[in-house]
Amino acid sequence: MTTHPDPVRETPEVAPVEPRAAADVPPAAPAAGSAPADWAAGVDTVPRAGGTPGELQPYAELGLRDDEYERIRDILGRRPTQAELAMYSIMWSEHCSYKSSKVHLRQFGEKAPPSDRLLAGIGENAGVVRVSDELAVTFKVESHNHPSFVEPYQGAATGVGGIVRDILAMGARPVAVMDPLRFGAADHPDTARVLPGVVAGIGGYGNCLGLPNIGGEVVFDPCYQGNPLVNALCLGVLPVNRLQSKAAAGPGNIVVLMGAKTGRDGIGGVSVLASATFDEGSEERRPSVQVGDPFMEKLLIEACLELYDAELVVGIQDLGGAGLTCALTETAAAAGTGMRVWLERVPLREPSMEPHEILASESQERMLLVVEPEKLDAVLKTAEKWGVWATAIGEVTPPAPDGQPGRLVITWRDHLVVDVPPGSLVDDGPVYARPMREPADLILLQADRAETLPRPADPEALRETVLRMVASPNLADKTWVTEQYDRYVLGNTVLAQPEDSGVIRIDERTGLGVALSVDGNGRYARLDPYHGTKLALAEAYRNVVVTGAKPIAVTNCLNFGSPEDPGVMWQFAEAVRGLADGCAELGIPVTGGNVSFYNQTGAAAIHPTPVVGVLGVLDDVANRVPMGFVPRPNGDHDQLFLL
Amino acid sequence: MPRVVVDVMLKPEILDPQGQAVANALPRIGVSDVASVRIGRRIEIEFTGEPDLDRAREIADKLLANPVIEDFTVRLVEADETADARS
Amino acid sequence: MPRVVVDVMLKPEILDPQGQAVANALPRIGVSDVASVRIGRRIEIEFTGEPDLDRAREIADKLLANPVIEDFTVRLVEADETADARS
Amino acid sequence: MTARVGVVTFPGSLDDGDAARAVRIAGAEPVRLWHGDPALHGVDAVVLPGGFSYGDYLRCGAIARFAPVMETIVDAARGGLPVLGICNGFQILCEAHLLPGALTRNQHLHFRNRDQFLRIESVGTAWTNTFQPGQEVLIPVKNGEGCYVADPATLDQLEAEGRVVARYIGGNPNGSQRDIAAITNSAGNVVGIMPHPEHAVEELTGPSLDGLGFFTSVLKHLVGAPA
Ligand SMILES: Nc1ncnc2c1ncn2[C@@H]1O[C@H](COP(=O)(O)OP(=O)(O)O)[C@@H](O)[C@H]1O
Repeated sequence: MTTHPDPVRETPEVAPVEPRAAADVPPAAPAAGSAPADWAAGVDTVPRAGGTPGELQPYAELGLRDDEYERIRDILGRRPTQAELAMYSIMWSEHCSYKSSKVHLRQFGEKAPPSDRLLAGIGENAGVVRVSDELAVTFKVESHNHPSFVEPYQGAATGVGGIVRDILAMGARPVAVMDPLRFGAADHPDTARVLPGVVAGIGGYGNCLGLPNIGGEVVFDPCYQGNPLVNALCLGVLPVNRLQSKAAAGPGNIVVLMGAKTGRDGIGGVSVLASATFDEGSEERRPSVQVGDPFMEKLLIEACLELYDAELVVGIQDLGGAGLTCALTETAAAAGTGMRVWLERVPLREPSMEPHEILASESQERMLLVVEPEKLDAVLKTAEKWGVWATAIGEVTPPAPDGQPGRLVITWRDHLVVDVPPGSLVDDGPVYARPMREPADLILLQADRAETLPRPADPEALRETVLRMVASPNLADKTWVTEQYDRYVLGNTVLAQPEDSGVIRIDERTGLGVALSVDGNGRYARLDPYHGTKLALAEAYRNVVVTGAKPIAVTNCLNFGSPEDPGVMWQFAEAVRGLADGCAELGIPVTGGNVSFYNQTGAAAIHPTPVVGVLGVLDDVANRVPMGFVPRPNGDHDQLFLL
Repeated sequence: MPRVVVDVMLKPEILDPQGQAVANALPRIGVSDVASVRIGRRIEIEFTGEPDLDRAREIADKLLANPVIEDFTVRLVEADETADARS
Repeated sequence: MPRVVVDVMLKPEILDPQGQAVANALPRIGVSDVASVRIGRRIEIEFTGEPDLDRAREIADKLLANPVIEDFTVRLVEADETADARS
Repeated sequence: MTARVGVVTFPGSLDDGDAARAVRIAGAEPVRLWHGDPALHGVDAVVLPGGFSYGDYLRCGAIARFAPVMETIVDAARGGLPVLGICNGFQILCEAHLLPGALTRNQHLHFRNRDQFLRIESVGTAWTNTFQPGQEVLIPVKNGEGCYVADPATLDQLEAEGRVVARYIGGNPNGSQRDIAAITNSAGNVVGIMPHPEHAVEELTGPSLDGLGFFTSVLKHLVGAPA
């Protein structure tokens, strides 16, 4: 692992286009000529796309609707190239564009109480709240449900890796993780495959990164049999003035890709875009499973923190679900700038990768940096010190002279393969107000009240009931899981399992700390998504309060079935309304979160499962209140109250 | 008695952090002419009776390899051959 | 280009809990004629030039195997041979 | 003059900050050492902390052993420098042949983190001289490959020479032979321990303060040692 000594200006063999060209005459045409109608070295170029408007493109297979595809053609004034089509299909997917949830999630902002603590809110990689004059914390929970069903170990491991990079991108040092989990029936054979793999994956990655696991949930319910929920939360701490931005500001600044090499991880989705020259048997070469390398991530964390402290980066963004596509477009769109990228400079694990594959790859453990040219050497040196790759792959270009945002121009071996307005991928995606209808069975479900259940009538029946409850997997001891997680590392864990909240000391001098709890109850939410979500919030809030902390911020992961099902959409809308109302009543803001739709096997969706995380502050963790009774000196006794 | 050896390797396109870590360590012990290192598992199965390749393939498929990310091969090896070759 | 394969196995007298776990799981998938399972590592080394067995042996000795608990063997394998045999 | 205790950071070290904190709480000055720098910067003792050096992908400690700083440490340890290897550090000391035997995969195949009782068996080392013989201490254990193995002759020799420093009591968390949790070299200056004394030095964050004894021991040792 060495640093790639390849600053943008010194790659003679590719003779790149003058970077300015992109801005002066958008859309830029590359110097290199490509015969319009021919495949240029196996790739679909912008000139070629201009010359072959009628060429059929597999947009439907990529999940784009007819009208969405038409919009892309409108935006570009031509058909998209293969690489562009891949980019739009990813960025306009439900996962990246929040196209079904956006109209509802607005409430979090609209109903939020004013907060002078909020340094970064929804829309950033993670929300950041100030906890003292000098320090801020950032936290967020995210799902990695489907990958964890396909390959439990790697799916869960890369779920942890992903959320950790989100936190890192804000300028924070990650300091703890939590993992709310949902599995199918405890005695189902597939649970025996999924659960141990997920737990080992979360432990394997988190332990290897040196992040204490300070809490989570393990819930069993048959509704999760084909759709286990693997949510991961990460907490980070930063000095207030180290907050990082994702904006690719400053034309002339260098775009650097740092971390692991890029391989064909997670590109299953765009594999229909095989080029004309692509050979037989290509399917096998397109794994959609991402494999994590926590060791690389640990090095990446240390390298990034060193870069922040030396003030060597202007902007930074993690590479997550949509890989380079998302990172390039979001950083440029956030600044209104353009970007010029030489794609062949991306270090590849497999040399045969094509432009659309490089852009779509979800290879783990990568970050995108924006660096002033005179600081590039120092950045590369830091990367080298920590043994991670860092490669200059492009340059920030100015907005258009008329003030319009710049364009993202990408070449691959001299061929112009992408020329798009970055904002069109990030902000101008489709937004749907999907039909909603209360599920028809809800009235029946609600009518079937607990009062109708048989009650234990005698001591023997009561004993039976108690034993059955004690033995039920949802109430049983979770040590088998929590023992596989390191809760001591970093030496700041004040409370972890079996406590109601995790408590982490974040300042050794003052004792300042935070408490965190994540909770959710899919059964309550199924019966009444509005109140079920409020209850999840209330539970997490209570769990934080009982440690002695003052709750100040909320994160959430909304796990639902298909948004195309009006019943699910109704559940979702109700849940969001419940959370927004609950937060307004409690006076704390939602600072971030994640939506996971399509947790569905055939027509059967999981219970709506909003998972809510609440973060509170303790001015001195020495005053935390643990769950158990603490023996008092000189025989004093605690007094018990039931509120 | 011959035994069955199952070799399980990550599919070529899957990231192999183990192999990479070893490859990166080689220069430190003075080795610079290695292009790549891949690390997998070698599983030796001894049967109570005749070694059974089909049976071994079934075990590999169900239990030893993770078909999502790994490939495997199954072959017969003379017991003494392996032992002798050990250095 | 042929590559070098280093097989690293726990010494016979060292307990192999992984192998044991697999052996114990076999009856559950209907296999009852396996006497023992041992799990080790298979390391494939590709050299930039000609494969070098002595060099590989040196790497194995220094880095890949721990002589306190492990034995290793080093051998040359044709690249395509391995690939073909993959099921 | 306060003693200076070096704490090595390898790529992938995780408990280096904790070890430095423990050194500080014990009253010494922690000095951070870097794997790529062979210089020991005049430290009086060295801690190899826990973690996953180089990812520990091949065998725990196998790669860290070749770090430039280790060459110096191996020589200095042979010359009497007190060295404590915790968890991954223990694995590195075995790989570097400063300690006999090896640490293998936990017998139950899982990573296990729990509060563990140990019995201090030898107080004659640089790192355990403030304990009482037979003292029982409570210290977190957390490892995936902490099962200590050695051939019977080596184990017998360790027992005979009083070089088993600590044993697991109240349950063996990883299947270590003869419940061994910590051992020392024949000079008593190099100790490898699987559980984490650096996680038991503060009331707020540890299950006990028992870990502190390891760090105060080395200070006592240094005071008594000829300069
Ligand atoms: N997946 C998990 N990861 C980490 N900690 C967990 C996990 N599941 C449960 N825990 C922790 O174990 C303890 C007990 O959990 P649980 O039995 O669900 O308690 P409660 O019902 O009070 O939430 C809590 O401290 C909880 O945070």
